[in-house]
Amino acid sequence: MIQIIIYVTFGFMVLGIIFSAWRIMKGPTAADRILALDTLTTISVSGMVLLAYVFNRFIYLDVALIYGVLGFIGVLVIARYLEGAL
Amino acid sequence: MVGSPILFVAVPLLAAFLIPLFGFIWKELVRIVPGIVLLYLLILSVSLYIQVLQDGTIVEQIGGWAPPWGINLVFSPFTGLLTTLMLFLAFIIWLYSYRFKNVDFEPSKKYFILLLMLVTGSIGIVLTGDIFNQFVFIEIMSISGYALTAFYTGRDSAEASFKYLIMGSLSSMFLLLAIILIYSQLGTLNMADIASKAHLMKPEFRVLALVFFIVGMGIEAEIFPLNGWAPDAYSQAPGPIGAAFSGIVVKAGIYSIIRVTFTLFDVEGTMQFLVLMGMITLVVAEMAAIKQDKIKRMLAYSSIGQMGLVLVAFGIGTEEGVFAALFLMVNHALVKPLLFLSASYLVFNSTEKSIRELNGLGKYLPLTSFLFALGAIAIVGMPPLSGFWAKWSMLTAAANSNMILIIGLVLLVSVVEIVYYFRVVNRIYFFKKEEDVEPKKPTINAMVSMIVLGILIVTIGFYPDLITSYLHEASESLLDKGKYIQDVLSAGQSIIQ
Amino acid sequence: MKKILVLLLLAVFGIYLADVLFSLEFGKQFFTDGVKDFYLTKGPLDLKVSNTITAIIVNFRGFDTLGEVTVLFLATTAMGGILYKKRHKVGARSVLFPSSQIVMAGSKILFPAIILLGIYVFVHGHLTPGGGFQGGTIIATGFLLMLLAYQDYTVSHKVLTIVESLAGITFVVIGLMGLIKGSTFLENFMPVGTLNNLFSGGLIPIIYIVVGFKVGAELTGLIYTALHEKD
Amino acid sequence: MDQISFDISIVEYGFFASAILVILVGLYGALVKKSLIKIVIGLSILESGVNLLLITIGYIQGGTAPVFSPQLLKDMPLTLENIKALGNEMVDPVPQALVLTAIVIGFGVTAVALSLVIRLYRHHHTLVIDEIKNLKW
Amino acid sequence: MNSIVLIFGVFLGGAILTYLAHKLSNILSSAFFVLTIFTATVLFYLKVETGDVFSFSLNGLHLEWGITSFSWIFSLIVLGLGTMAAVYSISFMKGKERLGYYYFNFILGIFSMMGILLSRDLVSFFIFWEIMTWSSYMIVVYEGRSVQKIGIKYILFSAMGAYAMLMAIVIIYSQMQSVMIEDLIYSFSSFSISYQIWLPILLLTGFGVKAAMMPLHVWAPGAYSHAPMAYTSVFSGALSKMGVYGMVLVFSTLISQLPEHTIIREVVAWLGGITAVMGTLWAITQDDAKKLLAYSSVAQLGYIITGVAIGTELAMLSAIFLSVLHALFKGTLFMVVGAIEKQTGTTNLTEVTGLIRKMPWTFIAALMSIIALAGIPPLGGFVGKWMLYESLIGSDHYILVILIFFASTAGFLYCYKFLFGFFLGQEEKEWDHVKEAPASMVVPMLILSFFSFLLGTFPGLILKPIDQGMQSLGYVPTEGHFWGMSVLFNEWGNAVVLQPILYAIMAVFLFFLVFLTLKGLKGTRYVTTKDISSSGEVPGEFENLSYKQNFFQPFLRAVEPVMKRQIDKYYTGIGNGIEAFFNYVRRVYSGNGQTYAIYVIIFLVILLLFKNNLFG
Amino acid sequence: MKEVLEIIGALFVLLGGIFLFLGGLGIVRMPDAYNRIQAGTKATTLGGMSLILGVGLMETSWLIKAVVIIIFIAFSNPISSHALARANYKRKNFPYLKNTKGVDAYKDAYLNENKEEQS
Amino acid sequence: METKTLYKKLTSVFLNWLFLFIVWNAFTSSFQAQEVITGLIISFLLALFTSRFFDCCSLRVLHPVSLFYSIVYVFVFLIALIRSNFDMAKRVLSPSLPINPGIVKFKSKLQSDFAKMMLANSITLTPGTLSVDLIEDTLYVHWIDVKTDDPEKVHAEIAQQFENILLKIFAE
Ligand code: NA
Ligand code: NA
Repeated sequence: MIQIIIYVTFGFMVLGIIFSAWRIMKGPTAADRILALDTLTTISVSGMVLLAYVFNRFIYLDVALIYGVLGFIGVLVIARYLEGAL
Repeated sequence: MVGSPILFVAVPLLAAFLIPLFGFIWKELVRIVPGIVLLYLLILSVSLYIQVLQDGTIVEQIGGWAPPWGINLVFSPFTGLLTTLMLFLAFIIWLYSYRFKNVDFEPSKKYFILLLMLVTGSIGIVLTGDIFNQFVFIEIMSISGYALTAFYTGRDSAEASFKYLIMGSLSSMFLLLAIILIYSQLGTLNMADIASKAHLMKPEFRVLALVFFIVGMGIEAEIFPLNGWAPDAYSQAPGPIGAAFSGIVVKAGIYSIIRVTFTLFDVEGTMQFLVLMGMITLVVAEMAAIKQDKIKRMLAYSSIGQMGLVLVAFGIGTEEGVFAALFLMVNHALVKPLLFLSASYLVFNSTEKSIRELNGLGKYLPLTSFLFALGAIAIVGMPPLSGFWAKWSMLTAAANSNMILIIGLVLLVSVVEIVYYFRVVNRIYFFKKEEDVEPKKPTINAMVSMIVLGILIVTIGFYPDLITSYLHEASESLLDKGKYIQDVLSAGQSIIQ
Repeated sequence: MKKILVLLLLAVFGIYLADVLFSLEFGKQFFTDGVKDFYLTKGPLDLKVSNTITAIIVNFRGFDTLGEVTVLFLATTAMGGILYKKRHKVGARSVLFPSSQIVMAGSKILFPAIILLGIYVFVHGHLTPGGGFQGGTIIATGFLLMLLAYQDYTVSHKVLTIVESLAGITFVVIGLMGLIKGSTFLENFMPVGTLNNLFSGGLIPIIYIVVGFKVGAELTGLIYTALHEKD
Repeated sequence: MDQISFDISIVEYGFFASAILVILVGLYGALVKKSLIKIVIGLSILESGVNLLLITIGYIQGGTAPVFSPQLLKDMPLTLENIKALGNEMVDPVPQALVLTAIVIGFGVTAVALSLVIRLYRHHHTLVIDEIKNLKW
Repeated sequence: MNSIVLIFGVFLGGAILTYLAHKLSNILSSAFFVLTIFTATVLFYLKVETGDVFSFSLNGLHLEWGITSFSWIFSLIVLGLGTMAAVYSISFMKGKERLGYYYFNFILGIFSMMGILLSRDLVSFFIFWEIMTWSSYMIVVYEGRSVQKIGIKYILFSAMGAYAMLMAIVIIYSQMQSVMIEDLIYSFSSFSISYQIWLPILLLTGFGVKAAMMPLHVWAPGAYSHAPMAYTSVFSGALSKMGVYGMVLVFSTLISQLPEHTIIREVVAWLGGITAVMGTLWAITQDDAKKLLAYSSVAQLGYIITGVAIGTELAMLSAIFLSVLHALFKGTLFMVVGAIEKQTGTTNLTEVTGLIRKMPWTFIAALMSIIALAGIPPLGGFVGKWMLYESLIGSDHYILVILIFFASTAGFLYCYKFLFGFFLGQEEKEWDHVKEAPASMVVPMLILSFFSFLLGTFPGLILKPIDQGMQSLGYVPTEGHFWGMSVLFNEWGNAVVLQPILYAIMAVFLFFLVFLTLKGLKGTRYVTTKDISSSGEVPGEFENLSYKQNFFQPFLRAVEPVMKRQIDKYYTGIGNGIEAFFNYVRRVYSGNGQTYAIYVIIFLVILLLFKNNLFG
Repeated sequence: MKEVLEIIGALFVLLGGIFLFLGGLGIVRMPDAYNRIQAGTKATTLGGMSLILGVGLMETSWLIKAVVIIIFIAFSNPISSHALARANYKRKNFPYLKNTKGVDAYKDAYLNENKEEQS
Repeated sequence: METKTLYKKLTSVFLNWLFLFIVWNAFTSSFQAQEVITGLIISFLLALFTSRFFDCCSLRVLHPVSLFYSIVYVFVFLIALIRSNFDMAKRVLSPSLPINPGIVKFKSKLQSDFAKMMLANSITLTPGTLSVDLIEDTLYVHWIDVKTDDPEKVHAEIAQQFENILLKIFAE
């Protein structure tokens, strides 16, 4: 039962990833791409947490957290760049 | 125990990290400390080398883990010779660089750190017994090289450095690929271990790994189609760095390719391949050299050519061949730096650095010019200077292996070499000075460093036996693969038992 | 034309590479007596380090790490050297284009947390999939956040230099103490403790902390240099 | 929630193939793109591809991260057998360690490359590599 | 200390001292210079005897120095001419730049030639050979920018020659693991047949360059004529003889061991003959005395090479004899030109004229040498050439005789041109101020010309040691020892009784000498070129009617087809081709970093595609 | 108790998955960057929070760290969205105005700021 | 140093320390003595180092009232978030995309930067709104379905509920 739920969840997430990827490629503005990337980051962080559960490895949560931090600051950098301030 | 091979890496690293702090105390320390470090290491190297010749190879296990598990440094008659040579040159180059150009404090601090690391990287490449560790040292050397190439703030130095960087990146990629292939097959990274297990690899993996190694290290060793970066980098880097490139860095590149072909794999045809590539490199480089109008660029091409010659000598594959290759390396390591160092002062104040500007400098900078001429005569292999004996060894080795065609070609190319070197010497001595560029007198330390090289060239020329026994020891050490494996792995075997 | 040539060349390269690699069975190990088994047993048993990767990076192949640290150090030095200009003014970034107040306020509270995260990562390098490099990177990211949020935020060049130098020196000195106290460079001379405790693994956490500081300082320096490049 | 097995056999060669593909894409970028920045990006991609391949080589079917965390050890005594048994379930740690080094080195090189690009732009006011060849022949 | 080492020490120490002394004062430097060469010469003849051997080991090679009775003969040339030229140099070089440099390289030149002669092994030989090459190069390019091309040509040919030689030496070493010349002679017959053919050819190429053998001679005219004359006398007189020395060795010790040696002999002999003819023809066309003498040297060396190549006892004897003589008279003649250049500032035969009364001693030296060169009895040239003819006829080389004879006869033309151009003819106001050269220049010339007279008259003086030297090369003692006496009072050879002819020729010569002397003493009147009335034609204002101008026009027109084939042009063509090719090749370094990266991938792909061929 | 928490957690996970999917859908379907940001941020934030909370409930010993991640997401996502929106505006991508009243209160502030910069 | 600034400084160090210590323990999630003590030390050192940035709040936030309202805020926020998501889902899934976007502005009564930021973040995550910029105390909000552009009404519509609670938490 739980296994099925997790499979289904992964399915949803894969769809979300596909949508984000499509937006990354489609654009049209840089902000759209970065937004999609940001979405992708959040999905990935969630995915990592879920995988940590699947593999039963607590330590993977750290990876997810750090990934989130790096993704967040990455978006800020690009946003600042898009503003023309860098 | 006079010391440990690890100090060759640890001490310069310590110094490199300390130098910025020293800069806060007294700025002059930034220049002085590297010299002290290099001198210390040179003394250490010589004493270790003497010890090694008596007691046999030293294998240093880092972290207390025996090979193949830990990284190890191998100080053998072969690597010890190269280390000593490199440190000697490094010290000479430091001596020369001390106040070479009065740049600001910040750049000069960086210059000395990078120079120290360039040398450390090269020595690490030679000493390490671990293939991935060698990759790390190659990177240390390369990054220092990139930065030093772009050291002068002019327009073209960045261009040269960028080319070097592109090629260097490709080089590291191929090295990594080779390491991946080897690891996937053998599960080990230790060179001796790889050598002893190489037969367990699937043949296609072995050959592909060899190809990747050749391409990757060929870039560092300046084999022909891979050496496009070299003339640019040599000519744009500061003079002493050009000297370091030709005297130290490229030697490390050659070493790594030799270690792979002689020790790691026993692939049929490698030796002939080395001869072929060396020959092509030699011929193309000399063809390019003859038409150069920038002095350092000419020296760079000449350097590439010499490395081709070294590869040919290694490719002969016999003890004599290796001996000759080492002799050529030693000769080149003494002569080419001399040429770079003296040429740097000859074109010190000019912006073009063209050969034209050497006209008539014999009158203004007599000693520098003389040393340049001496170097020119030595590098083309004219007796009675060191170059002759190197060439002689190489040719006799080839003759003993019945490579008559090679002899002919090498000699033919040497004629080309003679022509372009003598053209330059001609200009220095027999042309009237044209430009108003005021030649700069070398500083005393620079003069001393050049004179030391000059004296060595002459001494070896008149008395080659000064070094030949060491070269023989070294070449035997390189060729005895079984002993290398035994030396490195014996400690680990005892642990298992 | 060039494109086609390159594509052809790459096709050949790719085919050869794939040909060889596909002969490996994915997920299977080809060799029988590689070094990894040694690491996977010695790491937890002798060194009491639960993260074997850390054991390899800091101890078994600690020498590589020293080299790696050096590479980063060189990269900062190189970058400084390459971008050096005679009249280089530090802090010359314009304050005319401030960041948003929201980001500013947010980064004030995120900055200490991110630094703490970095420290957590490198202090626990031997227990979790972290370490000095990761932690150092996170710390540098924290500084990046501040540099993004505050146009006039400056990092003292001198402090960075001192931190990275001291960290590097400590690393080498620890190694040399191994040479003096034990018998070889970087040899562990501290008690190893119990597996999965914070205080375990002998020198490993100490080295990783040092690495964390060094990497943090170096990357911060790199970022700082890059951001201040614009003239 | 103990056993959730993921069957990766369908993508047996997918990891190798994608690593090779990333390598080739990176090489293509580095060899064909005209902009210095894009060349540097190409080199970075290339590097990622190699790193990916390195990681892939170390993968062992069903293996987890080589970290002997408390959750994993549970109440097992620390014996050689237990550790070995656990270790056999883990992916090869060596490539992971190597890849970390490779990444850091690659990062350093990229930083240097970008600073060189800045320098080149400062002098040439262009990023087109074909226009930056004062040194030749 | 071993005497040989001592002498070498004197040379080297002297060279360095001379160079350093130059920094203090020119006079001191000159003193050291002459003293060094004198000391070495004296020491050599006092201390060094055949059989003295100094052997040592270097770089794993057994090396030996020592003199043989054969090389002793050449030492006469080197040290004799060297000493004279050294003395001559002092005044000649006065006031010129870089004296220290000149002296230094001069001494090294003499030193290296002695080294060559003293080497009993091939490596020492080669080392000294190379020192000789670059030290002489240094002097060839002494004049500076204008001689860059000439210098490069010289070093290029020398290097190719030297490397051919080195290749041979290396192969020899690989064959017998020794570099001793005597070992080579001993084991040469055991070499494979292809080596037996190729090794001599390689060696001959090396020696042929220095001996200016066609087609390797192209460097010689330029180099001879552009070095300072004081050195050219050594250069052409002694240095080129090192080539001859080597050739003699090769022919007498190696080629003679070949079962099929005639082809090589024929080819080289013919090359020598052609060299003689062409050299002569080219010499005739020259208006510059230096060039003229340079080409003449090429021609003379041609005779010598022919003799060496034929290699019969008589031929060899004549060749070596001619070598000694050539050193004497050509050395003198270059000195003469040098003296004239020094006094007048030019060496153009069409400009300088009527110096006979202004430089009488120089004239006498020139005259004696010219006569010796032209082969007029009783001076040496005649004896040598006659022996050569006889040996050629004796070995059935009739066509070669004709060639050599033609060259010899045609040689009169340039001899005359030289003599007349400088010394005879109208005196012109322009040269009023010209004085005799300083004594330190005149005396060496006179000494040398005296010796060429002496040896021509009493060839036995030198033929006897030559004969002994040849014995050390394996020749049997010359039949009957009839060279023991002077040519004047002996019957010449077995077949021909020469005295009547000899006396007749001598009578003509004496008459000529007396006539000229009387004429010279009487003095000539000053005229200008416009004074000449020529067959009713009124010469135009700008027409130079001096008959030295286009003197041999008709003759030249006759030989024009031969002259057109300028070997130089072929070399230039080849050189340009090579250069263009090099230029093309180096374009692979396109300057585009990306292209270099593509090379890497191309290289990789080539390796991948051919990995099975390359790596088993 | 444990089973109940697992079930609840699983439901949270599923809910999170759905919202993550919706976030993806939102950024595909929405007509301009601002609206995409709105859709993306809200859905993924909630989705991520829910999913991670779910995992924390399923494995209670992980809850604290899960909460840390949740708080981080809740805190950082709106900031990054805001930064992106602002950057997009500064790149002169004004809000979607077709078929609307064209309310844009920010324009004046933006123009003022630009003026300051130029002076 | 003035007492007031010293007090302020100490406050921020203390709060920072507390904050970091909590975060540390959340990171480690193990309450072993080693970890806790290490955490105390590290967070203190780090608090000293970073305190000059940590000026979000005064000691007042530790007052029970503030803490109570903080919890209230969390619930209000979560409810708003869930509402907003369903609202968004409705919009996204409906074929006609019923939207009417625009940027509106209003003035916030909040004083501290941190409080304003919290408000802005909350607005971003609540139905149909997205904070575009905050200049002084004016907040510019992208509204997916603009109902009014009068700042007062806007304020009442989208900010009121959060602002009230935030005012209580930060006691402004
Ligand atoms: Na977001
Ligand atoms: Na995010």
